Amino acid sequence: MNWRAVVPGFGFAALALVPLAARWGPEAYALNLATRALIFALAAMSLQFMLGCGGLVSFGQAAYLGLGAYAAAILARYGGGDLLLEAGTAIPAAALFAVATSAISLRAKGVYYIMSTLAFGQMLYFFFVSLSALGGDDGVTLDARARLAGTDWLASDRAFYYAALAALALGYLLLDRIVGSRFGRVLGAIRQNPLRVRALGFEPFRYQLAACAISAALCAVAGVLLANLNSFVSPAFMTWQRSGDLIVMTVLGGVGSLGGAILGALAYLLASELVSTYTEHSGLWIGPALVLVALRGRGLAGLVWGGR
Amino acid sequence: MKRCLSVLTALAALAFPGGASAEGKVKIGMIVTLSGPPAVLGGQIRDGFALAVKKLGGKLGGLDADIVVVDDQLKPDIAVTKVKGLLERDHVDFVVGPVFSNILQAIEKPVTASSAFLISPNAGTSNFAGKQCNANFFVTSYQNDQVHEVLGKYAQDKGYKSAFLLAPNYQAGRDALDGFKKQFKGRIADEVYTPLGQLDFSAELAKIAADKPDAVFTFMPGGMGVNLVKQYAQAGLKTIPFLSAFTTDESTLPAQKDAAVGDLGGANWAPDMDNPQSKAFVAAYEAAYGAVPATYAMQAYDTAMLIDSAIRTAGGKLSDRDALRAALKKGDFVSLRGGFKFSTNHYPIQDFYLTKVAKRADGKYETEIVERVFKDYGDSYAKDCPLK
Amino acid sequence: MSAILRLEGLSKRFGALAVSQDICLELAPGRLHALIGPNGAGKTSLINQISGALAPDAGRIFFEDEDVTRLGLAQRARRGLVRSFQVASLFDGFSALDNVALAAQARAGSSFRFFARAGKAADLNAKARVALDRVGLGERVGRRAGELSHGERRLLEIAVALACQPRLLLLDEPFAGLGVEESAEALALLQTLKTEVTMLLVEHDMEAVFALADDVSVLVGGRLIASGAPEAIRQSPAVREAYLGEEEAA
Amino acid sequence: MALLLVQTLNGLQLGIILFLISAGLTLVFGVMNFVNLAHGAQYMVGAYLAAWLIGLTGNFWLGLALTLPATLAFGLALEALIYRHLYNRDPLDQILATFGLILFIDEGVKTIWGAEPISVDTPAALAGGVALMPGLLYPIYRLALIGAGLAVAALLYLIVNHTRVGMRVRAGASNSAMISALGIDIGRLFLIVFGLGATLAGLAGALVAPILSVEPGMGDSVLILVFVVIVIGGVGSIRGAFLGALLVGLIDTLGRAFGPALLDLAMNPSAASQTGRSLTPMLIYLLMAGVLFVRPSGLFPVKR
Repeated sequence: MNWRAVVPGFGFAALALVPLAARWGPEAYALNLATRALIFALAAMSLQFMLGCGGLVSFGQAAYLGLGAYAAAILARYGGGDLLLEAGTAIPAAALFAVATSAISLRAKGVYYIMSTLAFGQMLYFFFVSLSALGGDDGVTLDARARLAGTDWLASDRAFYYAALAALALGYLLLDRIVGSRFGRVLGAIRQNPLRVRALGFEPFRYQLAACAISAALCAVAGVLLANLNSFVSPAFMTWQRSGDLIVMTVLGGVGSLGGAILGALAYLLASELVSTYTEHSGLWIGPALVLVALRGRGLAGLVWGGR
Repeated sequence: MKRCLSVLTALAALAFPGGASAEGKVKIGMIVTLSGPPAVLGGQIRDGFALAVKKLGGKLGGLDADIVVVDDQLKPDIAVTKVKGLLERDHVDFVVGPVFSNILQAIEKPVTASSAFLISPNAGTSNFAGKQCNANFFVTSYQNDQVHEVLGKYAQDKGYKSAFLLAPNYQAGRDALDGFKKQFKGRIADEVYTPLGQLDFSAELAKIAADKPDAVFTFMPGGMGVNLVKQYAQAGLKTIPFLSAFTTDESTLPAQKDAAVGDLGGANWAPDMDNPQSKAFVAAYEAAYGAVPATYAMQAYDTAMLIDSAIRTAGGKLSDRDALRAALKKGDFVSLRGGFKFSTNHYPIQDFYLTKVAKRADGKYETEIVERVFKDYGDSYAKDCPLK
Repeated sequence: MSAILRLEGLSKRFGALAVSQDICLELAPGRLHALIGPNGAGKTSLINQISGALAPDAGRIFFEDEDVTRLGLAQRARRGLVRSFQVASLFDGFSALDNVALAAQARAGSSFRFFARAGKAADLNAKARVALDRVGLGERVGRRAGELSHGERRLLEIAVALACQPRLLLLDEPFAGLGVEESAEALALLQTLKTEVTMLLVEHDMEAVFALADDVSVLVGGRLIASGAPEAIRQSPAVREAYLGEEEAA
Repeated sequence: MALLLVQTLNGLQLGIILFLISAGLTLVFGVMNFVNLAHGAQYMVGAYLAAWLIGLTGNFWLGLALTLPATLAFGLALEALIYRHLYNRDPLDQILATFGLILFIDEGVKTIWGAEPISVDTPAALAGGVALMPGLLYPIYRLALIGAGLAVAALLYLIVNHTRVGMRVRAGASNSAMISALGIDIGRLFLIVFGLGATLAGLAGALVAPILSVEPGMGDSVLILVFVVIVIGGVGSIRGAFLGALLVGLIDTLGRAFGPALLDLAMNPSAASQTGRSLTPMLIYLLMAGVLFVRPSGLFPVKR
């Protein structure tokens, strides 16, 4: 065993202890905050897979978050409110949307790619804003949290925290395996030198398309969890600023490192919450902090692990 | 990772300062929007409430008032976390807020399921007025449709043959036009929905000029309203009566100025309301914050007065929730708008007025009452509410 | 036997600059064909067109009697038309072994595998080691490509190309920037390789070219001015004037 | 017919505003390869400075004249403090830094000028309007705005195509490696391009102040539209930004004005109004996706 395997193990073990620590504090608040942080960590990690491992800067990641959330809301409304069913619906829906839109986006390179993902994200946002059947801009309230395989375990905030943690850990293991697989090796090679990859006989398009689908699927799971955490879904989940937030979390943590994305999401959300507890002008503090991290480069992972 | 763990622990310790509420103290958690363009509305609510508490000597119902203000950033999921923080960390007895209805949808359940009361000084959606009404949820503003109904009624009474409707394409916009159409039976010249956040209305203005309606009705809050009103005046369309809700009020008038003068609106109050408590409030607010208060500030002020009266009636015992609820429901306080009482669904029954924008002698702008359109008007959803 | 590669009237312009003008060329299988010419003669542009990185304006390219003119870089590579790059263009973040194993993976056609650790794929690693041993980098397998010396990177480039199991190998200046000793090693390597695979060698180093090549073609100003056995080319007055003469004079 | 004329004029005018903001950003993108999300915030700062300076001097023209150097100074300060250190870095670091800047600047203007929207009066010389169709006055200020935008476009065209600096800028946009090969001082060129971009954004902010409300966050929504314009036009191309901006302005305006009526002809009214409502805000994004599908580098790419 090497330290690269040990560190994430300790990290997840520490996260598993949070609910125990929360019992001494304002439990529901702490759990809500921590669960939200885990969910965004999952979303940021899904973006990291595309952006850090595949070199695809998606500015529309929040669209998948929203798709997952609306899948949960729609199923909950028609009585299919089981977490497994919701995830089982959200995953193919998001993957399909990702494949359809990325097939167009991937034709464009660099800034053009970034902007076309943004355009598709905005389209979906406006679609849900104008969809009166689901409350439009006001969003839609879920009557109850989803069941899990027929049981109502998830009704407890603590159990829901562990469900989110399990999703995050599974997502981490899955992506870690994919990054190290033959597929991941091609993807990493495309990020470094696409021309060379083609000269070896690979078509980058197919690999990048698959990466988009995987990333979207995982992000949609985060969306399902977010919908159930708040029992509420609205288009505000999928604004372009949200996509920007996710990029910030990912870059903050350190580009290319899955663990870094988790760290970045936790740090960004907790710091925002903390600062806004003390001042109404949180932008005056968070903004310069982000600038400083950017000027230093390599994100927080760079500070903690000392490089990529 | 070890280092980041210690960072997390430190963060956790900082984020949970908490502590139970002390005896003889009442804790109020206020959740309003304080970032982005709508921050001005949240600011009015915060200031209006603070003004009332100051007038009461820093006390509510004789108890020392401790007020925690948080910003929902207009993001529903963030609002839920913030509200949980108010409830669990700060142990507030009342949650006052929010400004916007989508935030209300997100926080209603967590607050009403807790031991605190939720009092909305602005957002009042139809679902919580009807079937989903809740014993622990009160609204001190109005049911959202009512303001639009005022203008629909006015247009109908005035005998306008046709109206051109304009609203942003989101839920509140669609509700607004429905509210207007509930009372107005004339011809709808056109019904136009613009994308949320649209800045330039010249395309719509040209359409209005081409349609030549008897009146224009619009709901265009915030910066959109500022732009629309200025552009409407610049396009020389002011010969067509301009009826609007949340488009010209004291939060937007400093930017709209002369362009808005003469525009008609519907409201439950205006700064020139002729009663002593209202006059004193407007004077104090202007002295303290240098701006003319809008209904947001008025409703927040009334909210503080409502809480004050309820604690007093319940004998200062915050733990007796049933007594407190009954006292709240009585609404036994002197409202700035004169008469005020709650309907069975905990939404107010009150008068509504047609207002008109005017320039005051001191050069500032405000809305002024033209005539009363509805008297003791309750909303139509109350009959669906199971509360008695 | 018919030609392994046939170019018919290949032309390419960049604005006012004609980099290829009506180029016709046939490469016989089993031989090493060298392409020489002064700087800016259009050698790399021609390699780019043959490999598929650049689309010609006119003309056709046949590879093993198949018209590949419209095929992309990747499709040609999968058919065995493999190239190396002039500026060593490796995956610097990967180890030497991974660089070559990726090429073997491309050949094995098994890249939509998501779970098994690629680094532990014995078959790919074995193939990669063979190729690395072949170019003399057996000691360097674990090093990151970015940490290798310039000469080692050129050799790794060849190893990567070999792992693609080429039927025709396009080598773009493999001797560029090498020291005397390294050049000698590379020369020896190509001497043994030419018995196994057909090669088109673009090179500046005349000593290497005349030591290795079975046939030589000369490109000047985007035009093929001569093609033939090395001795004939060396003697050709036209070539001497256009190209060799300049160098000898210098 | 008069309606069509007026709506076309409206589209043109929206396009001109978008062009003024896009022109600077497309150069910053193209020449410096710099992803500057804070460009919208600089436009907002221009509007705020204009509102403040016009109020201070009591004269529109004087205020406008002072706004330009002020926004230039603001832009150069940002360049020296932050951007300069990020030029050769991962675009993601640039995104992170400029995203942080948006947060800071939005909050900053709110702290200084308050959250209330503020407005600027139309200068007296350009007040009033002309009746282009019955019942509708077309404000003279808007006509002047179109004129000013066209003048700026012409000026930029002259600078970029007929001066030494312009030649270098074009060289930089098509191939940044080439400028250093030509021995041009890159630091200075970047400073010029960036200063030009900042001034243009500030000018746009100042010019729209009399017709749009000046409020915190006003740059954010515009930023997205500007991205669309740049991507449609082709990164680094002034001509592309100009034509892209007019295209977006016209399609958006005409789509809003006549789209629902066209849909009415095609399907039953209630379905049409539903579809129209969902479709109109998506129109320009559909346009952009369509352009990218056919021309992945925009309509007028700079040759690379």
